[in-house]
Amino acid sequence: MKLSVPQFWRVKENQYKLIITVCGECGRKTMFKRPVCPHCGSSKVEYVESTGVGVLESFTKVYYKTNSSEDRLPELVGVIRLSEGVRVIGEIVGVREDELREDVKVEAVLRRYLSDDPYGVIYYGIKFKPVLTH
Amino acid sequence: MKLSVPQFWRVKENQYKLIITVCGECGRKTMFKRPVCPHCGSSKVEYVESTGVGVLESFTKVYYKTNSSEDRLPELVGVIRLSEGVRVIGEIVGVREDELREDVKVEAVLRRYLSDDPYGVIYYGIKFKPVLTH
Amino acid sequence: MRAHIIGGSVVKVDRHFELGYRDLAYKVTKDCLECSDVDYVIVSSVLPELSAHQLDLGTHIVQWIGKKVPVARVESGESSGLAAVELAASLVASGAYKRVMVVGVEKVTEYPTYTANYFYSLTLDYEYEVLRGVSPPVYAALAMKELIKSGVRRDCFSNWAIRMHENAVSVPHAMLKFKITHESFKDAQVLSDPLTLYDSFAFGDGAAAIVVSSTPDRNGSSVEIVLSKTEVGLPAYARDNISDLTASTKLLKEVTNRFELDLRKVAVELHDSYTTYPIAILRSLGYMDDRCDLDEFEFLNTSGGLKARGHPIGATGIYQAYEVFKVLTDSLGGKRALSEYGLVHSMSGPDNLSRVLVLKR
Amino acid sequence: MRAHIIGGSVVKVDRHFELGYRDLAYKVTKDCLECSDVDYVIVSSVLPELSAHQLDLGTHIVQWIGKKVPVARVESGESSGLAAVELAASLVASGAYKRVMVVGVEKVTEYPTYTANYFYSLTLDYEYEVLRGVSPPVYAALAMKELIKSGVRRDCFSNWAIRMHENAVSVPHAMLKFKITHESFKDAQVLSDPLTLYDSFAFGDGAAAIVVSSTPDRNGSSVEIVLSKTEVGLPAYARDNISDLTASTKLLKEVTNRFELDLRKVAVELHDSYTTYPIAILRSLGYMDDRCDLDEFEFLNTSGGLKARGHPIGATGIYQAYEVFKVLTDSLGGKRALSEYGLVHSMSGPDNLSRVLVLKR
Ligand SMILES: [Zn+2]
Ligand SMILES: [Zn+2]
Repeated sequence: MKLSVPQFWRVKENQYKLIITVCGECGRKTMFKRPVCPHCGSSKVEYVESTGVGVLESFTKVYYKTNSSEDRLPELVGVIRLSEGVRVIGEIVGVREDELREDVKVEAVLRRYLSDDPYGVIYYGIKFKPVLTH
Repeated sequence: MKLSVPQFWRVKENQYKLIITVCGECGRKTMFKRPVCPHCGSSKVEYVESTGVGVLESFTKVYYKTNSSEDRLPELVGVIRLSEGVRVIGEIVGVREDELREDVKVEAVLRRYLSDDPYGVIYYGIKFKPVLTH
Repeated sequence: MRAHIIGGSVVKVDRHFELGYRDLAYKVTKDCLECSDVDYVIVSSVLPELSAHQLDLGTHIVQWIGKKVPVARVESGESSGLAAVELAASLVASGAYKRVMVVGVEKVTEYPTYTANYFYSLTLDYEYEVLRGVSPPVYAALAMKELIKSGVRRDCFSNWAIRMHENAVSVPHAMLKFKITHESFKDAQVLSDPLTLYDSFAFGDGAAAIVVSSTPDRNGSSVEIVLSKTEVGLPAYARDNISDLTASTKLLKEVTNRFELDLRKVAVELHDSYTTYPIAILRSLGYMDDRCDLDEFEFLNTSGGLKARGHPIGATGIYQAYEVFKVLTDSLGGKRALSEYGLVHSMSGPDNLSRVLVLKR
Repeated sequence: MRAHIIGGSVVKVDRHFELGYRDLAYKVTKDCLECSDVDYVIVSSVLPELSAHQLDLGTHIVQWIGKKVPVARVESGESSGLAAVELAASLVASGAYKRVMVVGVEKVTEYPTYTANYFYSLTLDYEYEVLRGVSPPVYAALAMKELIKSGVRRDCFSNWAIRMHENAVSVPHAMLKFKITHESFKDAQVLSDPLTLYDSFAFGDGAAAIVVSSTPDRNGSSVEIVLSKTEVGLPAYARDNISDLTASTKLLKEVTNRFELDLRKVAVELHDSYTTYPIAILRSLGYMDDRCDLDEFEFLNTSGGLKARGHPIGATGIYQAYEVFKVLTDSLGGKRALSEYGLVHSMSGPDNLSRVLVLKR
């Protein structure tokens, strides 16, 4: 499936950065820059950019094969609690799958999401990698 | 867009041959093997295979570019009245576009419809070419 | 029917590179006062899976725009919009819901034009039409040739396009707001001869919303949905003449007879994907002499039609319904109809299926 | 509501390589006695444009099967079927139509499984979930891990699958008519750990039709559509717990309270795309102790559920409605419920949106 350049271009801010929507009504925080708070429906929202640091709360090793994932299975996908308190889902990279543990500290990195095979555009976005602590 | 092999395989009888549905209720003939007469809704239908010979009633030179037609524009597409009395739409091949005239006699030929680029299956089906009369 | 259009909003039909499906839906509902208090949403959209890789668009829209009410998406090719309006009307008429928002939204500019053309072609029968080299302009061209053979002048079709561009000039949300002349057709790009680009609808992204309510608006600025009717036609290749648009003609004859309407007087939006079709229909209905004069039609496609307002496929029917609602209750492009009734006509492909909506002030 | 299911028919969920969308729709309506005399058709289908290059499938189906009546296609992801039933019910309840045929039809075997998996993944948010490597089994796995952390045993989920396979053995139209055991899970292919193929629905082509009528059947073999209700959930990543299926739980709590229903006694079809979800729901509703015993549930997914009857996406809701209708009025797999009420539950993605249908004998 070919990606459309305008579609990715439009959402690039949410792919290159970790923008959090903070509700001015109910106070809750939700991942991604969005016009309305999904919790209470208010459009009185503000945006905060995450530092990209967080803790891996849970993860799964994915073998489910789809068109877009063929080459890179198994993938590690995890739930990260960012230091701003909000949760985000993302791929975990830079770690051997048998070495990954819950509760490790992770940080956001820019990696390849998809490319338009074989000669197309390459799309990048946020993934997470464990932070080495000695 | 990739074609699915089962989808083409299923309809191949209607692509390789000119099957006419003849209604046992209203007597009308309609192109393609189909379970129900589209004129009266009866499922009392029989099938006849056309000899493939007919007369070109009308045609148009197509410049409208779609994914599947990129390489072969302009195409000639015409309305053919088969000798069995039924009309069918199809591509006209084997003639220079400026030499095609209405009311010429045409006959069905098997030609390439589509191929799954760049390494995929090639699908064939009926097109029409003018019959040379000396 | 116990169903009324009480308000709505539209976005300019255009190349909205900066707005996706959800952004367009948000934009159009934010600008619509009546949309703030609805208890059901119907999304009319044709291309989300092909042009944006998105299934279940309805759910993703309500989550994104913060309307936590039931939602369903309707797709019926080019006639999707009117199908959505009919279902909305039945939801309120049944008593199950009070106010249904119908949002038509479409992105056609995500890919190059030839890809959009391909997507649009899939409204035809893929297995027996598209695979054989038939695309929508092919039928429109063959039908035009038939009509020309039967005595209609080529100019007749150009008249339609010229009038549509004229209408669109004063319509804020129209895509092509410039005039064209008979001269324009001389060098026009041919799509499928004799059909040119100037005979074709304009492809643009768009979003339109209307609110269908079980009760009329208190200030009288609402219209009743009096009737919604549908006819299925024959596949074009199975007709005696491709230009026989029997479904559309039958529907329009029925409603104009039943409500004693004169298409020259009432507010009407006809589905003019290609100039061939409205001319064929008006001719079958007896409105056309050989001069193909359109001057007598007072509120015919006030919007500029698919031709000049533009044709964001799944959104088009909602634009049309909004436009007739505006012409009847307020004004559109400076025009206001005094007639009691208004008509919307929509067609899937070359009359594969047609729908008509009757609105009453 | 003034809407009744008076009949229907289903095709075995299977790999129907020899049947396309139109063939399946023809097959299922030909076998359905009540389908012969309908005045509207709603087609529920999710993948026609992606798997068969076909837009406006509704129109092409009615043209092909010879039912020249109005038609609309509904797509709402995995909950499409129940959306279609609700709209059909409102069409007859509004008085506009007498008998609406709802046809669910889906082809999922046109392409290799990994392509079908990709199509299915597009029910999630493409831009913010799919592009980030999230697919439906990822959420089901993460939710399963949460539940296991909170005390649910892994066996609990296996219990669900084992029971579904048991049920399916005697259901003629079920896809997987064989038993499995706890042993089967040991070597099962992992989709997303700890979730295995045995925790997942079966992918099959299918078609199901029901007829929704404004009047009940004269012989008493019909059920009334008492209620159709929908709730929108939060995107899974925005929840405190991914396993919080608040929309489904709220709906089921509401209807069981309102009609005083015990899920252990009434005929109910729950949306079990992955074993995680029905267990999460039954647990939230208070039906599950730590043993996760399902023996007490008499008419729970009599069909075998999405797990074993199969999940032809857009058709599934119609299968479910047909099955509860059969269990209440006749029998399914040799079982007949004596309860007055029956429930159908359907869910788009991991509770992005959920619907419940209440049927009454
Ligand atoms: Zn809030
Ligand atoms: Zn017949």
